[in-house]
Amino acid sequence: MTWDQGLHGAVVSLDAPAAGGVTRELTYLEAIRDGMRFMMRQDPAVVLMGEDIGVYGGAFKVTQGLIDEFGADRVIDTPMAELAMIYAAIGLSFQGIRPVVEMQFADFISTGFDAIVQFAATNHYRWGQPVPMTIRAPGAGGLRAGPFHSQSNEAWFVHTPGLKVVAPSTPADARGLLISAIRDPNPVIYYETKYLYRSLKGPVPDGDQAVPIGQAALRRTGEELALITYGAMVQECLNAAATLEREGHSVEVLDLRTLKPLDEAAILASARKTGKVLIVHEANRTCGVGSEVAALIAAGAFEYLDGPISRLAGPDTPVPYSPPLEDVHRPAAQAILRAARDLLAY
Amino acid sequence: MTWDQGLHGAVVSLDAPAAGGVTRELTYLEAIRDGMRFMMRQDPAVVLMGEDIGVYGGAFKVTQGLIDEFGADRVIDTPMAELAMIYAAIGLSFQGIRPVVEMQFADFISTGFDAIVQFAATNHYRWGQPVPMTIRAPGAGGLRAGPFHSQSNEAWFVHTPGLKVVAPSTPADARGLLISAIRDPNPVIYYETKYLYRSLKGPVPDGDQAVPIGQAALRRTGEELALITYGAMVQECLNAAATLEREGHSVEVLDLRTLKPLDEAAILASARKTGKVLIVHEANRTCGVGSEVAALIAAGAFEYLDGPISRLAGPDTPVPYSPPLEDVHRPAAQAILRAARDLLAY
Amino acid sequence: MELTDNLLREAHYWMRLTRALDDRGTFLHKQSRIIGGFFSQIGHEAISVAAAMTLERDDVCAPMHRDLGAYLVRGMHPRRILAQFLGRATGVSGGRDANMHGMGDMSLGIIGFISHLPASIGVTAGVAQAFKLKGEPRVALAFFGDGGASQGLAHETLNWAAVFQLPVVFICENNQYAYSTPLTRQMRIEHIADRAAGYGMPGLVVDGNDFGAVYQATYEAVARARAGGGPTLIEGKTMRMRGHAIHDNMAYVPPELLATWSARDPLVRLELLLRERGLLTNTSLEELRTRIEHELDEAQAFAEASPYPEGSSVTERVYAQ
Amino acid sequence: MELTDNLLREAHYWMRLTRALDDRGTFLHKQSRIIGGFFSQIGHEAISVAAAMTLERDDVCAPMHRDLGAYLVRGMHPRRILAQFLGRATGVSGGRDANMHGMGDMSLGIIGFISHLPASIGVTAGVAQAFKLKGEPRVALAFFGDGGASQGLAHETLNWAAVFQLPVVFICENNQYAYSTPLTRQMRIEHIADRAAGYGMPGLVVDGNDFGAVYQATYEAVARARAGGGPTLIEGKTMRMRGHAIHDNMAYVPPELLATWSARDPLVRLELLLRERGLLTNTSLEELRTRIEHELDEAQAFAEASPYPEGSSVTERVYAQ
Ligand SMILES: Cc1ncc(C[n+]2csc(CCOP(=O)(O)OP(=O)(O)O)c2C)c(N)n1
Ligand SMILES: Cc1ncc(C[n+]2csc(CCOP(=O)(O)OP(=O)(O)O)c2C)c(N)n1
Ligand SMILES: [Mg+2]
Ligand SMILES: [Mg+2]
Repeated sequence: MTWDQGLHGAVVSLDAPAAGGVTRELTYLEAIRDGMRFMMRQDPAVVLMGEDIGVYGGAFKVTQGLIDEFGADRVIDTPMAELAMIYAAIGLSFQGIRPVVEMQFADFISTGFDAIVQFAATNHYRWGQPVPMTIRAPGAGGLRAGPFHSQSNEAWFVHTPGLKVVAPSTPADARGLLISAIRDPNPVIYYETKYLYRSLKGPVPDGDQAVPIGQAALRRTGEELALITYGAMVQECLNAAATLEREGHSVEVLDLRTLKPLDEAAILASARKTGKVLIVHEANRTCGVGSEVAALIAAGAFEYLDGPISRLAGPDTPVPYSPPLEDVHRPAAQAILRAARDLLAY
Repeated sequence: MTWDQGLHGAVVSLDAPAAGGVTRELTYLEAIRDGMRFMMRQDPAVVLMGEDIGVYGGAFKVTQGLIDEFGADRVIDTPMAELAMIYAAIGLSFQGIRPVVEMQFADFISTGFDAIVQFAATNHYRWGQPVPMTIRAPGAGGLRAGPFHSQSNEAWFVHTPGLKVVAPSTPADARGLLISAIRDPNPVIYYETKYLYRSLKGPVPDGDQAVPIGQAALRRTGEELALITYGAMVQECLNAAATLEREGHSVEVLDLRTLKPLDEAAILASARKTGKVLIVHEANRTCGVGSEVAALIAAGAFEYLDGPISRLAGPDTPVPYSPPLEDVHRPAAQAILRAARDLLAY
Repeated sequence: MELTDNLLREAHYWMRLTRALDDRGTFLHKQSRIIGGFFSQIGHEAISVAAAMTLERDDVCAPMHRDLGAYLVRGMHPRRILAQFLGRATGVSGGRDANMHGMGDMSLGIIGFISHLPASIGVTAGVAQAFKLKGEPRVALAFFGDGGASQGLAHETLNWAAVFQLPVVFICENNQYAYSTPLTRQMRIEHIADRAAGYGMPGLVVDGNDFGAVYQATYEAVARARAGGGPTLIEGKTMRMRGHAIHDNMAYVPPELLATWSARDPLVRLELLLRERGLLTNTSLEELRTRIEHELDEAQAFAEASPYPEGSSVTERVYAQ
Repeated sequence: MELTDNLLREAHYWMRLTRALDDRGTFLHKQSRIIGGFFSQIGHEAISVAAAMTLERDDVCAPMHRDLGAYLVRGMHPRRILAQFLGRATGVSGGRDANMHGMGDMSLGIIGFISHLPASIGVTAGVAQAFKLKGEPRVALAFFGDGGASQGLAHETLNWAAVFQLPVVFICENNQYAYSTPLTRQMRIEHIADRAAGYGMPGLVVDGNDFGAVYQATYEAVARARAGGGPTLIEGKTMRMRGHAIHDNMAYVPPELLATWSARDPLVRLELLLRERGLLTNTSLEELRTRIEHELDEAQAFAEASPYPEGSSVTERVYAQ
């Protein structure tokens, strides 16, 4: 098994939504591709850029086939130069183009960092010129890909003013948030989770179904404890919540979906309702998104808390390669269960 | 008045320490220079690198005179290339050199970002080779220097595993933490506060007086409220605390000094003792160091809290230039007082 | 391509205006009315004005901190520039950005620059890429310095522009120094333009203090770019006649070097040419200077009468709606 | 500089060992014993082995993901390499880094690389700068690719090395592709080595599949660097004979191109030379291959018998003490 195929034994299928509408069953990866295709058909200004995304279809084949439909002027294979790429995307955006830039792995976003945090993020504030640009960052671990192909580095950008950051956890959100990201007049970093590419399948509504940036999704309601999370950890939290339910506990799972701006109202509502919160993410713990969520709750839901605000995150180390190391690094259902039980027993 | 001179009406002088020892009265800037000079005299392996640091003495004249004493081989003027500079420093460190790299402004550290977060930060974890390197980053605002010469971007590095980050607030700590940073076998980002360069004077012990990395300093003890802060905000917090004392309140001020690793014990002790915490920093609010401090307290001092954990931080915008804008952006004694009174009244 | 009388007269106005506005900034800074930094561009008048004058209205240009002339030629009013320097709400950035930074206005085809040099050449390449993708016969032009040339982005952008054959012209203003760093410590070559060969694009060296030389070289490069002939790198040799910014007394510059370049003042040289052609007399020069001073008095009055932005607006405009 | 019989025999051993170890990796990956990625270097044997062989024991080298030969020549035992591939505690990185990444060991003068190409050329320049500052007659050598050449860091580092006249040799392995990207989409020039002129350093092109050519060019560059003559850029033309990594079937490579380069196999060419000199027979080749397979069997047994790191050690070694 290699990175582009995934390492998953089984594919998880999400249930179809209760209410109707035309949906198709797509993998997370197909949903991203479908979102790009939808936007490219709808808006001729949408252009893809990246290393090996055209003829080759991308390191993970997310853009496969798009160059055949839209041509090399709209699916642009670039030199290996992330900094120039993101700067070029900014320039394109100044002329009405809507660039969608693929980082081959989220890990390489640091190579284009300056362009994002210094230019794109500040431009509208400084002279009022919007920078509508989407950067796709395939991130996170669990694939035995080592320290440079497993990073969850979203907090760098969540901290930086002027950016938006999204992190879909389902095929439907992957498509819907991508549509919103491409339409947004601001730079949006779109963290897609490689682990889910082929391991998660679910119903995806057809047509113009944008998922708004800034709204969390309550994946499961409960009374005793809220698990607040995003990305691949949503499935892990849902698994943990299901186990806890069998043990007689009522646990809710809030999927943040957008990391910047955070849906503070939804976070506080969950915290106030349950009184106990466990925040879960793969990203390194210190100053991660979880710290901000904890700080928001500690300020805004203080009176409702029945226990310490807990965090379960990747430890402050690079993501190691060897399976026994990575398995400890990446929070999974077992670790979530342990932390949740501690908190429930508090 | 220009950047290199500072914009300060008055110079604040710190009191001499109660207990003896040979001390001199130095500005914050002189203390940094003195720290470099001390280490360069003591250890021939210490080498300075940066743009305009030699003949010119640095944009703020921090390195002034050092090239005369130590020569151009140890005070190295470089081309304008932050990325190559930091990579070169890593290479130097592999051969026993202890490079101290000056970023002309902390804002330009993003240009060398890749070298820091990908290479320097991970190297020891990956193959056991230490990267003893200090990066001096003159940061923070209040000098009417605009969005690109006022940044407090320390959270990027506090989030990244493998780095250490310090942020001295007094001349004595400026010297003492620099000594520790240079001796540390790990990459240390040393955030120095331009605002304090010439506006803060204080006693600085002579000789080999390292301030250990990882220890916060309780600048003032109190019972009712803890202000937890760092950098230029320490003075602002002390001013606010003095005012509150005149109003009959007992407020303590904890100066973090080291931002990574945080002194969790000192933070929890302050929170447990006072039950009310206001965290103050100039850096942008979301996922800033304050969020981590809040999260630590919300988890580790939950039972002791008598009020919501409050944060006062730079809003999530670039640091604006125009005085009325910057004055609102930068938390100062008045804003601290307002937030502190709210919390005291809780 | 001929240097017509009209062209030279127009150039003269812009170059005089540029210098006068520069002097005005220095004056306002000395009076502590501009706080923070101020960058003088004295010495850069020919290169910035000439390069900008080769562009059409629809083209796009990315000036940096010593290209005051280019901003003016592109139509940015001194009022807005002085209000910017003074941090007023009516300034180009509404008080959000400092001194020459962020003075962008896409309606004038001007990209505002950030400190992180040479960022705007990357953005400019992207603008040119948009022109090419859309099949529009437009050109983008960007300035960068001898210091900026050492940055990785300079390399990535030049290569990018060459690979995609973009309609873009890069003007490297080699003014002998990057802050205090002389050329010899910045690079080990004589001509930055020689790097163009390493990207497969034309590179040429011009006398950056000779309006006509810069104009002609840029004019041809712009025409080639517009015709689909791809990018060009032009290096203009010039001299930064003041310190890096106003606080810098540039003690590190040998006086002889300054003297040499003083004798090559771009404005004096253009005026000599104008006089030779009979287009300038002492009287007409005096008239022009007076007219410009009036314009700047008016602009300054406007700027000083303008309000500061409201402190409470600090969080506005972070995001486009 | 003469290619002695001994030198060629030694080279032959290393190149055979390199290829055999590469094959072994592919085999282990196919068997799902190596999980995650695997990079084959087939085609790079001459360039990596020759360049590394020009160095002295005290010199330092920064190989990248297709320089297996250089690791071996520098003295990294196949045991440690196979244990690294298998994620074992005895692997070079103790299971922390993946496949070829992070295979550094300064006691062998090897810098471990990170994914972010061409990072290690920057580090290598710093190592060379240390040699120069300390007055040690040592040389540092770094590899990078045709893709890596497009990165800003390549430019900053080459310029840096030239400005400081560092004792460093840069070997650009131009293997026609960066992942799926052919040279024509990466750059608009024929020879990457031509960029050296833009930094004021010698640049030369060699046949990267000819052991002798690479060895001689590098030998001279290393000698010049050691003597204080500064850096050199050497471009070796070669071909990546497998996919970017093991999952890549490289459908995008024209079969004729592969066929052309197949006929230039560096190992076959060296063996032809050895046979011409009477240094190799079918029997001695068979003996060598058997010996190497035994070595690798032993190394593989060691690696497979090695324990995985303890999960609980995950937070260890973040900081040096
Ligand atoms: C990436 C980066 N590093 C450092 C600086 C600080 N700095 C501002 S201008 C300057 C010198 C620029 O020199 P050059 O590019 O030649 O332009 P000039 O000022 O001479 O016109 C420096 C070092 C910067 N702006 N950007
Ligand atoms: C900065 C950066 N961007 C993207 C990648 C992803 N990536 C890994 S190898 C590679 C191609 C490298 O090509 P080249 O430098 O020619 O080396 P080769 O693999 O051909 O030996 C790419 C794009 C990377 N490693 N580093
Ligand atoms: Mg210059
Ligand atoms: Mg290649």
